[in-house]
Amino acid sequence: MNFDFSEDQKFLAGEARKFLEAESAIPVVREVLNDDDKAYSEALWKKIAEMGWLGTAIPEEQGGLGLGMLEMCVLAEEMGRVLAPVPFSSTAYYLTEAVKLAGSDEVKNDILPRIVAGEIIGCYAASEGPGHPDPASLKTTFDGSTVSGTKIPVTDGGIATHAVVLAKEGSGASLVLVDLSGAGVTRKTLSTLDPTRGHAELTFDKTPGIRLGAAGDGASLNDQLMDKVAVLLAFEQLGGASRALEMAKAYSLERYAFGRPIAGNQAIKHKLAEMYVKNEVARSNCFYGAWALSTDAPEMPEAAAAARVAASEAFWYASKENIQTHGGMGFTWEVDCHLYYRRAKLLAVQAGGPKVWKEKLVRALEQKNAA
Amino acid sequence: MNFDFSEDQKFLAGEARKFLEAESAIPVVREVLNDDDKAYSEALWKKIAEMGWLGTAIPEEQGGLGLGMLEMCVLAEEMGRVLAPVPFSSTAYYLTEAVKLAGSDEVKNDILPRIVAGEIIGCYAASEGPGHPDPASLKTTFDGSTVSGTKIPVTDGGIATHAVVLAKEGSGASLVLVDLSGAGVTRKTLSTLDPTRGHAELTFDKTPGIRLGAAGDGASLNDQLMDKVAVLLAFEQLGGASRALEMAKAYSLERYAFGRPIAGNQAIKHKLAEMYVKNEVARSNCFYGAWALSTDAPEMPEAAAAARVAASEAFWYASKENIQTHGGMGFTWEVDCHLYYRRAKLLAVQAGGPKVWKEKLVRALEQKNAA
Amino acid sequence: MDFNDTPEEAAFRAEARAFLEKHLKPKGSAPASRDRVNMLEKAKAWQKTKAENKFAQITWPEEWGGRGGTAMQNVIWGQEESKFDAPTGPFAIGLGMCVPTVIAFGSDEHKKRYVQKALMGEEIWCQLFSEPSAGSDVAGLKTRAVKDGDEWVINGQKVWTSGAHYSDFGILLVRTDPKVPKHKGLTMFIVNMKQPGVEVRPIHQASGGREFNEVYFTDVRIPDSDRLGDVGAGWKVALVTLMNERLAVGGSPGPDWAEIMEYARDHGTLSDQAFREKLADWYVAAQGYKLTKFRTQTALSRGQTPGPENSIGKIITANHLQDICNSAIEMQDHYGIINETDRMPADAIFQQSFMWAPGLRIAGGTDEILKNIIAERVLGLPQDVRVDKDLPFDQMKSG
Amino acid sequence: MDFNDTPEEAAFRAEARAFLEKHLKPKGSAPASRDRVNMLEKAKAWQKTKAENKFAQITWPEEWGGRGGTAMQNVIWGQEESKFDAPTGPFAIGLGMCVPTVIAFGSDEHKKRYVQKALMGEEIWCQLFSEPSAGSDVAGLKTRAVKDGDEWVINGQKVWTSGAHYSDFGILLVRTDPKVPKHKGLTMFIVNMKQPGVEVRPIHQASGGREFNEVYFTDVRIPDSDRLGDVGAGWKVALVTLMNERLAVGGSPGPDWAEIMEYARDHGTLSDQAFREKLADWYVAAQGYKLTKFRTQTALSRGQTPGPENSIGKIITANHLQDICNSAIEMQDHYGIINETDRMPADAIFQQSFMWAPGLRIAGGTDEILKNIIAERVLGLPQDVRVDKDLPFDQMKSG
Repeated sequence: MNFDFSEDQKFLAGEARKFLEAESAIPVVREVLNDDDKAYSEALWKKIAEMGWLGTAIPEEQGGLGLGMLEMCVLAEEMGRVLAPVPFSSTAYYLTEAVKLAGSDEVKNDILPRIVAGEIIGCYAASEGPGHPDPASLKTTFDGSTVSGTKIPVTDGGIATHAVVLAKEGSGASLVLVDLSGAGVTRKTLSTLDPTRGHAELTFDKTPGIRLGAAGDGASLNDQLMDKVAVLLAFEQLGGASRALEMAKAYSLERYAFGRPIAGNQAIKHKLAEMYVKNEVARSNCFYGAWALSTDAPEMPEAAAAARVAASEAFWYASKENIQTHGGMGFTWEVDCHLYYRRAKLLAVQAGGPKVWKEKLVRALEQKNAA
Repeated sequence: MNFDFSEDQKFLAGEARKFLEAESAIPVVREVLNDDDKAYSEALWKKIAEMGWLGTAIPEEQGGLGLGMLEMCVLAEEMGRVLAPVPFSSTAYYLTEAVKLAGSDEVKNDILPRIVAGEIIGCYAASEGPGHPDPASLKTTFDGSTVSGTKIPVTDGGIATHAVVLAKEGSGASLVLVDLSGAGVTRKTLSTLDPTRGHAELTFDKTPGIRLGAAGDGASLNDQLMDKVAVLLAFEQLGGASRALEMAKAYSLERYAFGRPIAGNQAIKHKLAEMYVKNEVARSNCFYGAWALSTDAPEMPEAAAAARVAASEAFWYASKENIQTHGGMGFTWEVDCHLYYRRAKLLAVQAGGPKVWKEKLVRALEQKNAA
Repeated sequence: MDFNDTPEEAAFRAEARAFLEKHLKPKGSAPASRDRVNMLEKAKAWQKTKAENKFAQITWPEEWGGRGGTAMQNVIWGQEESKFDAPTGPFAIGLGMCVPTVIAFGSDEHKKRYVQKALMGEEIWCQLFSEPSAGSDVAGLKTRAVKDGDEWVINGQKVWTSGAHYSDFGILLVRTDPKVPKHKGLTMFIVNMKQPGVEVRPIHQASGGREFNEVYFTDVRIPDSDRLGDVGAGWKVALVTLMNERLAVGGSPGPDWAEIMEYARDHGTLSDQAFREKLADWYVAAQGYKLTKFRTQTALSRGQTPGPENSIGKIITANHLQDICNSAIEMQDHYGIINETDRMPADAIFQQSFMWAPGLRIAGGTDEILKNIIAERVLGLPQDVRVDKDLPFDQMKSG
Repeated sequence: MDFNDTPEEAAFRAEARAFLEKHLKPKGSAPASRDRVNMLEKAKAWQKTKAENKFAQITWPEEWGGRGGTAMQNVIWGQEESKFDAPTGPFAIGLGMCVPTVIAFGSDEHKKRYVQKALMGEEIWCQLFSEPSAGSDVAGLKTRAVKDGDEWVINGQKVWTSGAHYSDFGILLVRTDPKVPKHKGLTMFIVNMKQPGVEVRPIHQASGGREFNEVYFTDVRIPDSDRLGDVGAGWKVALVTLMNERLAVGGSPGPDWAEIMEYARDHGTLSDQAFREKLADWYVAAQGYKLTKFRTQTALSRGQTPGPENSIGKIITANHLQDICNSAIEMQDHYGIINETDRMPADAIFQQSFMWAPGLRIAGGTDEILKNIIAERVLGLPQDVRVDKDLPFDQMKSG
């Protein structure tokens, strides 16, 4: 039985934590929060690229570190803990994995080295309005060489250089790689519940694009891509949930009411115990997702979905009850609780909300049972 | 604003409580519980008939007291509090209301006076197997004069003299009144989760029956009957939930651990506060159901459903957390907690479980909104 | 059982309604104004109009400019006024909580000086109890008052004060003796909010808004004659203030089952059985709360004192609101993260209330405090063990 | 990251499996026996076979008849044994908790007299701590031991004792000094369960079964030489007993997501979206629990001490079980009330576990105690205020 990260991976986690606590501390997050014109921390992003993290799961032949998905999971958790205000997920999960999954050798050799070098920022453009985007009824179209249509919202859409676009092609759907410096791209900045991450509406008007994979394979490729992304996002959520529990614990120990720390009240003790239980359930499911992700296991659909469902629930509960534990202080702008509450919501609805993943999970269980 | 029972109705409640606490105390319930051959307390049933309660909502011309449904609600709550082991609901809700709703004058004049006199015990036979019975696909049939088929389970089916049977007639459904002394009736006693109430499987083989209402009106009549019954059962549930909270409160005040009553722990205080909130939500929704029931209001479908949903939830929570509050003692046969837990489940699934009523509620809201 | 007014109630309702129709527009007939300064002037004008027509304080005796009406008339007035665009906000706390405290504990001079002007809308009051380190445990407050001749010198900080920036006066609870147990060393004063040393700073809330304030007191001097009640009796005075909180008579805190049902219908997700079951639960809870208020009103209408059932209110509504908004956002999926009123279904009310809901679960008593209150005051369960009960305040641990 | 054994673990697993296959039938290959008397004989025989082959107590030193194995080997043994129809029940508590306490605190004579016989399945032990008025607060127990010459005279009552009716010996925690605070007046003894004055009565449980017992002690005499640890040190001894509770290695307490999913599929309710979402939640929780045990096993496999993560177990499984059974019954609607194994889907396992689940939420630590334990021991939050901490036991209030 070896159901844990390795010593090397834990060392990486430790180093990442030290780096991020120094370089992505809350003041860095608040710079982005408080400046409407700032969609990410450029300085932090540059340092992350210099650390080589963007190439963690990119093969050495394309300039990456050639490590595996487990190392990505470790980094994702640490990014989630500090609410890193950078397009890490957009670039290192969505764009990188889409190119690795379905890009031609030419595309891989073009894009991946530039991701490693920090020259490219990615984004994933699927949503077109309220509700989970259905590959069967997209309004954005791809005609084999250009994309037209509007995607909203696109996380990091305002700063990205390249987008992975889910578009209709003929009667099916395709995943299309779009260079956003191309013709016909319009970007509009959006206000969202999580101003520590940039969002935009992207409109394409006959913008050149390259299909990833075969025509009409988009729905299937998108499912595979979402499974991979789901595990990585789940680790970010797990990191956020863990940090929220730590915050609640620390505050409840230092805050006195009625002559003793509020942490001595069963109402607080049991609330934090609930957080702990949810976080451990999430951690174990995330580990299983990491195992499936790193081994291309056939259990990937249910493992990814379970990790995502558990981590979304854990982060939601921890972030809202962290505010509650802080009382009035937790409802001020200056205290960081609301940043976790905001991020919890963003991560929960990105790449499909809990309802979407619960349905995916049950479908996977049905198929397994039928097989 | 007059959203409460009247002084007269409250007086009736007080008298009923006194009577039932004396005549239907727990030893009476346990006589039925501990004797497999006993499906109800005959002595208590006789006294209830003598009190005239069976005629509460039966017009004076048929020998009843000619009071209204509000008085029935008041009695139902009191019956629920003491877990009265008698076929009150089967007789005074299901059979009485079915006959009042759809019986011919002849049927009314035959049946209702005998209900008042305590000569008739009713039962309601709809279920034919797992799942809520669907009037469109019943296996039990009515050919205009006889019923054939099997109903399982039938609450009080072992002791009833008359059954209201939901049966298929032609392409529709009908409600049929069956005299169980007629030909072709077989009864088999069933073990259930609530041995304080009798249950049986009833098999009909060309058993004579009289249709209540017109042929094929059964589905609609059944819906109307269920709405009425739902409100009355909700009051029984409310009574049970209120009693469970009282038990939990009393025990937590007298049980000491760590040198003080366990009622002083926030874990217990907040648990009981939750019970209280659920019970008050149930009470208010029950009142609204009572108002709709007593005034034949067009809001009846949503009022009945809301009362039923709220009361089912309240009794479920109160009964299970009452055991939990009692700790090990609560899990013994001798302590009464399990009797409420058992009854809570029986009342929750009788006349349709919570899922059925939630769906009815939302449909009613949709229709209201569409109108 | 019915939902009708008694003949007397119906007559009063008609009178109230006629008065309201004469002076105000029904809600929703014009877009809500966001003009804060003008709002204050309008509120003062409306208060004056009400006072001149004896609709300002329904239950106050006529001696103080009230109507001498019943609690039920007060409920009816609240119901009717809430149907109109009535600018009442700035006066709710002052006339609902502060001025009644002045009437109960103030001298004749106080009453002459303050009551009429407040009633006529000329002066606005705020309530200064909570502190950064004294929220659930209000009696643990630290703001100090030290006697200096005939005056008291105040230093300290209050927090979460509604309307402090436009208030003329406040009732201020401070510590006058730190050597005795915490409840026994408090005293209540009337404070002039416009005097030197009083500094009001808006609080930037987690939701982004700035509806509340911090108030800093630096060497603020209050004459002993502006004391309310005895020295050391401040807690007793404060309890009267808090008991005067008005009976809540409506005013949903945000979107409820009807709004999310409408959204789901418009966006094709009303057929989802999981959503339908949740909707049923929300409806039942919302109805439960609404109908419980009807039960309370019934008691008032019968001239009785309402039971404790109304205490379930905020526990239900605040969590409910958070859950509904969260569900609505999750139904919108990634799109739900957008927080722009002009782009979003229902003008982004789900998003905005999502950010407001955590505050509602805290303000005016946290979920946890409210459950304690139900357990102790309604069910009669024991109080929490109080380690600080008999300890002098200055020996209490405070982190 | 993988789920494979190390080569050493694989070798041990193969050895264990070969041994098990030689002696037992795989689970489910024959209907479970309900013959209680025979069960006891079979259990004794199986225990003897295990002991003779060094599979009885994997982690015990060879000196005591164990294998001197690792904690991971113990887990592997548990996993493999649980796949067979192994009659282990009667020995779980004795060898898991009682005898290790004898080894830790007993004299050489005790160890010679008791350990080997227990290991060989010749004598069965039970644990006598809980009392009617001392459940969550075990240290509040009242059973008295009074010194009389070289003997102690015991009077009192224990409760919820598994296996008391077939046990030969027990470890018994009693109060020897009521004049000191409760934890300080306790002493532990070995008691012969077959002696006069020991009366065992089965408890009729709320679920209908009678798996546990009350044990009454009337003037039972125990020689001082059968004391375990010092007089007054019983709580310290008891903590060692409780820490020896075996690492749970499987054994679901009843139907889980797979069973209810199967039921729903067979009865056409798997398409209900509300059910599907609940199913997803149950799966996630069950997996969370199962995978958390894998994490614990990983630590063991690496020779490390497991973290506190395993403490989440019973809180999840007990509530989970109650919820799943309740949902299954509600899906069956009125029919779900029937409790007959031959008529009901899944042999009425949902109905039977529905009645068992409330007990599971209490036995071995209530939900509330377990949350306190997580809060205090895992998260390091303060203990509850203990009003009885320094109070002599006989001055404590006990209702």
